[in-house]
Amino acid sequence: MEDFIVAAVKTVIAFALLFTVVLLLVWIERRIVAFMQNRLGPTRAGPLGILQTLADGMKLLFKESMTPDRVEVWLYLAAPIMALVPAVLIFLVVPIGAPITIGGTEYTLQVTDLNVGVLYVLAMSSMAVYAIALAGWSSGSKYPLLGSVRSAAQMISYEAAMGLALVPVIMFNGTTSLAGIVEAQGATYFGFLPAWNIVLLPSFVVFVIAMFAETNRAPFDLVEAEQEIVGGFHTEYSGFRFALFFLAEYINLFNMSALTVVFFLGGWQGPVFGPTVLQWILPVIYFFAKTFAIVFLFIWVRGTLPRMRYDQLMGFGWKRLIPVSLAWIILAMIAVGIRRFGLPWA
Amino acid sequence: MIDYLWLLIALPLLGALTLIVLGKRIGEPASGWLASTLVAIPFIMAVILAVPFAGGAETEHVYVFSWIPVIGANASLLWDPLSALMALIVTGVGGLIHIYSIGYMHGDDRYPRFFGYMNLFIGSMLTLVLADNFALMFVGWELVGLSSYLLISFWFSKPSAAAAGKKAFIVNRIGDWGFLVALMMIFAAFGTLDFAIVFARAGGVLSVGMATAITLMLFVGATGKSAQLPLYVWLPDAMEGPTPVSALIHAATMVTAGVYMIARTAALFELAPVSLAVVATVGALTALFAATLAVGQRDIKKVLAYSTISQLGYMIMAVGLTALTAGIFHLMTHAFFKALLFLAAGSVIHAMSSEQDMWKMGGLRKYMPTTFVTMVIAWLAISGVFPLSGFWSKDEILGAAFAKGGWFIGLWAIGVITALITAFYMTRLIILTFFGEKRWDPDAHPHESPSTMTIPLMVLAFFAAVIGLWNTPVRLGLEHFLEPAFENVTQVHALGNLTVTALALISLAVVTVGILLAYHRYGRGELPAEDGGYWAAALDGYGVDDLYGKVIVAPGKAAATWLAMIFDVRVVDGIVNGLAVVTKAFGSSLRVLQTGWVRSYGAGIVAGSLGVILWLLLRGGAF
Amino acid sequence: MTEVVLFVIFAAVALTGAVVMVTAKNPVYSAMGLLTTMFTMALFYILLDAHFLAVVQILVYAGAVMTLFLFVIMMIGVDKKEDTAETIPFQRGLTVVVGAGLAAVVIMAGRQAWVTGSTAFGAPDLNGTIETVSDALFGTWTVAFLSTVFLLTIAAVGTVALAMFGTPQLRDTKSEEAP
Amino acid sequence: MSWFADLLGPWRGFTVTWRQMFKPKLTTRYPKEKRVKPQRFHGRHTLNRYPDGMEKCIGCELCASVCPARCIYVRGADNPPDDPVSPGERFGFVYEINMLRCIFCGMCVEACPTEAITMTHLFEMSVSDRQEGIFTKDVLLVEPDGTPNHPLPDTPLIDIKELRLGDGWLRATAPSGRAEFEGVEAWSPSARMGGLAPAEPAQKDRNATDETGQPEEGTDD
Amino acid sequence: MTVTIGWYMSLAAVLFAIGAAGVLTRRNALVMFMSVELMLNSVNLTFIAAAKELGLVEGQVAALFVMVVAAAEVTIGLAILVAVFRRRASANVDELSELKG
Repeated sequence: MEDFIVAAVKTVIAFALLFTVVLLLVWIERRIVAFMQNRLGPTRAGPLGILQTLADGMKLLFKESMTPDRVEVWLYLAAPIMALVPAVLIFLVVPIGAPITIGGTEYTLQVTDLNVGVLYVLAMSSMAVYAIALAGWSSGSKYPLLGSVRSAAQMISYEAAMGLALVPVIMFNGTTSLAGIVEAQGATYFGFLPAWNIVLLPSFVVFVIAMFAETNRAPFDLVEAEQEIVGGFHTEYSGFRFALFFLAEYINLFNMSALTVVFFLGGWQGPVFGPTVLQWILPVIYFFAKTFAIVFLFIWVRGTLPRMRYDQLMGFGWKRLIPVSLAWIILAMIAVGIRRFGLPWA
Repeated sequence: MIDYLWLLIALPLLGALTLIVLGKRIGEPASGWLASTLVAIPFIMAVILAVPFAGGAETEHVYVFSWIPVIGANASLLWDPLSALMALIVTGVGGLIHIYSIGYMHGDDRYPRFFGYMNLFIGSMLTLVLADNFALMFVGWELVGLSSYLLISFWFSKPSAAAAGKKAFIVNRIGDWGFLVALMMIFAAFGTLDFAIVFARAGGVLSVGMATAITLMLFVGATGKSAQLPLYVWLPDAMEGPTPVSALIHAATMVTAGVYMIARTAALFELAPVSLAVVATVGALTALFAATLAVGQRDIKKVLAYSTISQLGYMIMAVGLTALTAGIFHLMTHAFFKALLFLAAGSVIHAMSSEQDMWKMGGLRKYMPTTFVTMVIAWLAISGVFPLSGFWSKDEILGAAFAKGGWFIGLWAIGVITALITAFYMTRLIILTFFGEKRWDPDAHPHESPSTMTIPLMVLAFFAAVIGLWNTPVRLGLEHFLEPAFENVTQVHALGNLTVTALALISLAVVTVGILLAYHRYGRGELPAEDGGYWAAALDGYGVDDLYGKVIVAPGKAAATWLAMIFDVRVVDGIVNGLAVVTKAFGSSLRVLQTGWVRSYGAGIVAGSLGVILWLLLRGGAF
Repeated sequence: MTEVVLFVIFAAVALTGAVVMVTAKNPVYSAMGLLTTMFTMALFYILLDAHFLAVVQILVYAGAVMTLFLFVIMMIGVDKKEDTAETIPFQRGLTVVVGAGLAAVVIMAGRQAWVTGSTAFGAPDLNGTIETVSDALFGTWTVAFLSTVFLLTIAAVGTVALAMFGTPQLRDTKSEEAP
Repeated sequence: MSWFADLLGPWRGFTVTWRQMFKPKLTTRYPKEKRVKPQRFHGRHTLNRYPDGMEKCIGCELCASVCPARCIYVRGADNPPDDPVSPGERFGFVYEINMLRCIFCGMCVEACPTEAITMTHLFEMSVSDRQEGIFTKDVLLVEPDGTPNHPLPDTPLIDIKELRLGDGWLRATAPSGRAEFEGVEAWSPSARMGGLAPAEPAQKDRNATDETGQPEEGTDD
Repeated sequence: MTVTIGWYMSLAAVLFAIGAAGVLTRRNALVMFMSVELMLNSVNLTFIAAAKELGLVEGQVAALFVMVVAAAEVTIGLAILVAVFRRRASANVDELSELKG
C-alpha cells in the first residue's frame, strides 16, 4: 500500500512538473526566438510575460472546438489524446535527481525505473506517429493528409537512426535502465573529467539530429510547413484539441532534451556538497540546467537554420545518419570489446 | 609457436587467394615477391620448429578446429621429424623455385596467376604432409592434384599443354580411386581415420589379408601420384608445364607424395609382406624401365622426366624394402639435385629461347658458366659419384636391398644396372648440352640467366653436393633424426662396414663405366645418328600410350557412346517422359481446385491443419 | 485475485480489438482494433514476466508494423467500401465448417490434462529480462539469430526492388502516348 | 587555413543568431510607447466641416463612384433652406463607409471636390460586430469643435491629442457660415505644420464685404 | 481462483480463431494481412505462456523470432500489395485470380 501511495505521489508530482515546465518552455522559446530576431516576445501577461502560455491556454480552452464536416469523428477526437499520452508516458522513466533517503527508505526521483527503459522510450516515441497520422487522415482534408504522410515517413526513418544511436550507449554502459545509465556516468576519467557518454560523440550527434526530426522541429518541421501545407496535421483542429497537440509537442521537446541529458550528459550527475538537503537539490538543479541547455540548443537551431527540403530530409536520414550510426556501432563494439576482454592478442 | 603451425598452410593459401583474386592489381614483380615471401616465412617457421627434433623433441599434435569428428578427422596437424623434413623440403626447395620463377616467368601474361597457383600448390602439399589423419591427407592429396593440373596446363592455349593437364588429372584419378578405397577399408576396419589410433592398433585389428588389401590399394594411390608402373604415363607429358613447375611438382615434391605416404603408413605395410614385395618390385622395375626410356630422349626435359620416374622407382623400392630412412634420404637428395637439374635445364631453355631439343644445343658451357657448373654438380650427384649426395642415398638403398637377401638380391642387381644407365644418360645430356660444337640456330643468342635464377641454382647446387654427408654409413644423422617417426617399424639396415664398402665400390665402378661409355659415344666429335629401332621406340615411350589408348580408352569411349546414344535416350528419357505424362494427367485433374482465390486456399490450409490437430487429439496422449 | 481481474479486463479489451479488426468496414479502424489487441498482448507479456518481449512487442508491432500498415492504407486509399456479398462458391459454407472444427478443436484441447491440470504457474522463476533472452539468443540460438538477420536483409532488399521495378506498365503507356 | 574556414562555414549562422540576441531590440512597446506616424498616413476617414461648422460634403457621390472597393454609400439631399447643413444646394444626407471592405487607398479623398472627406491617423478601429464595421455619418463627421469622432473615446488606446495633430483637415473657405461660430478659432487644425491663421470672418461679415456669396477664389494666392 | 496457463491458451485460441475468420471472410488484402498478424500474435501468446509455465526461455526466443519473421513478412507483403495496387487500383483479393488453374 505504501508503494502505491509513493507511486501515486510521484506521478502527480511528475505531471505537475511536466506541465509547469512546458508552460515555461513555450515562454522561453518565444522569448529567445524573439531575441534572436531583435524582438522582445511576449511581455504582457505576468512578469516578463511569463504567464503568456497560461493565458493562451485559457483562451484555447474557452474557444469553440469545431468539428469539421468530413472528419472521421472517433479518430479525429482520439488523435489529440493519442498525441499527449505517449509524450507523458516517456517522462515517467526519466530520473530527474539522485535518489533521496528519508527515514531509512530510499526514494528515487523518477516515477519508475524499467530495466528495459531505453527500449521503452523508443517504443513510446514511436507511438507519437499514430497521433499525427490519424489526425491527418481523419481530418478528411488534403493538407493534413499530406502533412501526416510526410510525418509518418519522417518519423519512421529517423526512429531507426535514433535507435541505432542509442546502441553504443547501451553497450558502453551495459544496461538499458535509464537510472543505470546515469549511475554509470558517475565515474570520472583521470579523477576530474566526468565520464559522460558524450565521449560517444557520433552517437550524440546522430541522436540530437534524429531528435530534431522526431519532435518535428526546425529544420525538420516539414510536417507543419506553413508555406506548403498550411498547418499540416493540425490544420483542422481548433480550440482545446489544438492545445493538446501543442502541449504534446512541447512535452516531447522537453522529454527529448531530458533524454539527451540522461543518455549523453550524465543526467543529474555533478559535484555534490553541503548539507543533506542541498545534496538532494543540487542534482535536480544540475539536471534541469543541462536539460534547459539542450532546450536552448533546440531554440537556437530553430532560430538559425532554414527548413530542409523533403528529399533532402529523407536522403539525409537514410544515406547519412543510418550508415554513420552503423559504422559507429561497429567501432564502438570493438572499443567496448577491447575494454571488456582486453586486446585480441593479449 | 607450435600452436601457430597452421600458419604454415594458411600463409601460402592466403597468398594463393590474394594473387588469384587481386593478382592483376598487384602486378608483375610484386606478386612474385609476395608469393616467395609467403613461402619463405613458413620455411623459416619450419626451421625453427624442426630444430628441437635434433635434440630428440616429442612429436606434436596440433589441433586447429573440429572438422568431421565422427570419422576421427579433425583439422589437426602432425609435427614429427618425418613431416618436418617434408615440410622443410617443400618450403625450402619450393621457396628457391619461387625465387627462380620470378626471373623465369618474366613477361608472362598471367604472371600473378602463376604465383597464385604455385602458392596454392605449396599450401596443398603442406596440408598433405602435415595431416594428422587420412581424411586431411586425402584433401591435400586431391589439392596437389588440382594445382598440378592447373600448372601443367598453365599455358592452356597450347593444345598439348591442355591435353597433358587433363591426362595428368585423369591418370591421377585412378590412383586417387585406389587411395579412397584404401581409406574406406581403413575406416571400416578401425572406425577412425586418425593416424595415431590406426597405427597403434594396426597389429591387433588387421588380418594379413586385410592388411594386404589395404596396402595394395594405398600403393595404387602411390603409383598414381609417384608415377610408377603402370601409371607413370602422365609425368613425361607433364613437362608441357613451365619448367619451375616441373622442377617443383614433378621432380622435387608432389611426386614424392607416394613415397611419403608409404613411409607414413609403413606400420600397415609391415603387416603385409606381399604388398611390400610388390612395392619393391614395382619400384625396381620402374627404375629400370624409365632409365632405358631416358636414354633415348632428345628433349632435355623429357630426359629429366624419365630420370625422375626412374629415381622415384628407387625410392619406392626403398620403402618397399622397409628401408624407410633410405627412401626418405633419397627423396631429400633427389629433391635437391633433380630440382637443380630442372632449374638448370630451364635456365638453358630460357637462354635458348625455348629450344628443348638437345641436338640443337651444344657448347653452351662458355656462354652460361654458372648454369654449367651447377648442372655438372647435379650430374655428378645424380650419377652417384663419391662424395656427392646421390652416391650416399642411392647406395643406402642398394645396400638395403642387398642386406635383405634372398631374391631381393635381384632387385639389387636391377638397381645397379639402373645406376649404370643413369650415369650414361646423364652424361649424354651434359655432353650434348654443354660440350661439343654449337648446333644451334645462328639467330639464338644464349646468355647467362638473371641473378634471381642463378642464385637459387647455386644454393641448390651447394645442398646437392653436401646434403649427402648428413647420413653417411659412418655417421647416421638422418637416421637418428627420423627415428621417432619410425619407432614402430622394423627397418632394414645395411650390413657391416666391409660389405657396404664393397657395394659402394661396385656401384662406383658401374657409374664410372656408364660415364665412360657415354663419353666414348658422344664426347668425341661426331655424334651418332640415333634413329630407328630402339631410338624410335624410346622416343615413343615404347608405345605405352598407344597401348593404353587401345586397351582402356577406346572400349571406354565405346561404352560411353552406347550409354549416351541408346541407354540414355531410350531408357532414362523414357522414364522421365513417362513420369511427366503421368504428372500432367494428374495435374489437369487437380486443376479444378486451383481457383485463384486466396481465401479459398486459406480455408483449405485452415481445414487441413485442423484435421492434423484433430487426428493428434483423437490419437490420444500429449502431442 | 488481482491477476484474475487484470486478465479478464485485458482479455476483454483484446477480444474487442480483434473483433473490431475483423468486422470494421474501414481498414483504418481495423488497424486501430489490431493496435489495441497488440497493446494488450504487451500487457499480457508483462503479466507473464516477459518484460523484454513486451517492449519489443510494442516497438515492433505497434511502432513499426502497424505504422507501416497505416501508411499503406493512407497511400492506397480506403474510400472504397468493401462489398460484402460472397462471390466465391462454397466459401461461406467452408468458413462455417472450419469455424465449427476450430471450436471443436479448442474444446477438445481445453480438456487436455496440460490445460486443466495445472493450478498455477508454479514452475521455476523465469524473468524475461534482456540478459536472459539474449543469453539464449546469442548462446544456443546464434545460427537462428543470424538467419533472421539474413531474412531481414533480404526483406529490405526485396521491398526496395519491388518499389523500384514495380510499375513497368504505367511507364510504357505514358511513353507511347507522348508522341 | 581556408579549409578550416570552409569547415566552419555552415556553423557561422549560429554565431549570427547568437550575436543578435544581445543587440538592442526594435520592438516599440505599443500602446505604452507610440510611434510618430508618417505625415501622410492613411488612417480612418473623417467628414470635415468648415470652420463655421457647416459640413463640407455636398452629396455628389464622386467618392462612391471612384471607390475601388465599393465601400462608400452616399445619398445626397437638398439642403433645407431654413437650416442649411452645407453651404451648397445639397448635402450628404446618408454617408456610410464599410470599413471592413475599405482598402485605405485614398481615392475618395482625391476625388472629393470640396475636400469633405479626408483621412486621419486613426487606425485602432476594432469592432465586436460586423454591423459596427459600417461607419455611418454619425461616426465619420467631426465634432463641431473639429475633433474626429470615435466610437470608444475613453479607451487608453485612443490618443485624441495625436488625432488632433494628425487629422487631415484642409483649409477652405465657407461660402456661408453660422452666426455662432463667428470670430471663434474653433480648433487648431493641422493641415499645415505650425498652426493656421485665424479663421476667416463669419459669413455675415463676408456678406458685408461680398454680396455674391461666392467664395473668393484665388484670394489666398 | 488463479490464472493458469489454460486461460492464456484459451484466449490465444479464440484470438487465433478470430484471425482465421478474418482471413476467410474479408477480401480487403490489408485486413487479411492484419488478420494474419493477429494469428501470429496469438501464437506468440501461447509461446510466452508456455515459457512461463515450463520456466524455459526458449519460448520467449521463439516469440522473438516470430516477431522478426512477421516484420519481414509485412514489409514484403505490403510492398507486393502496393505494387499490385499500382497496377490494378484495387486491394480486393478476389479480383486477383490470374493463377486460376
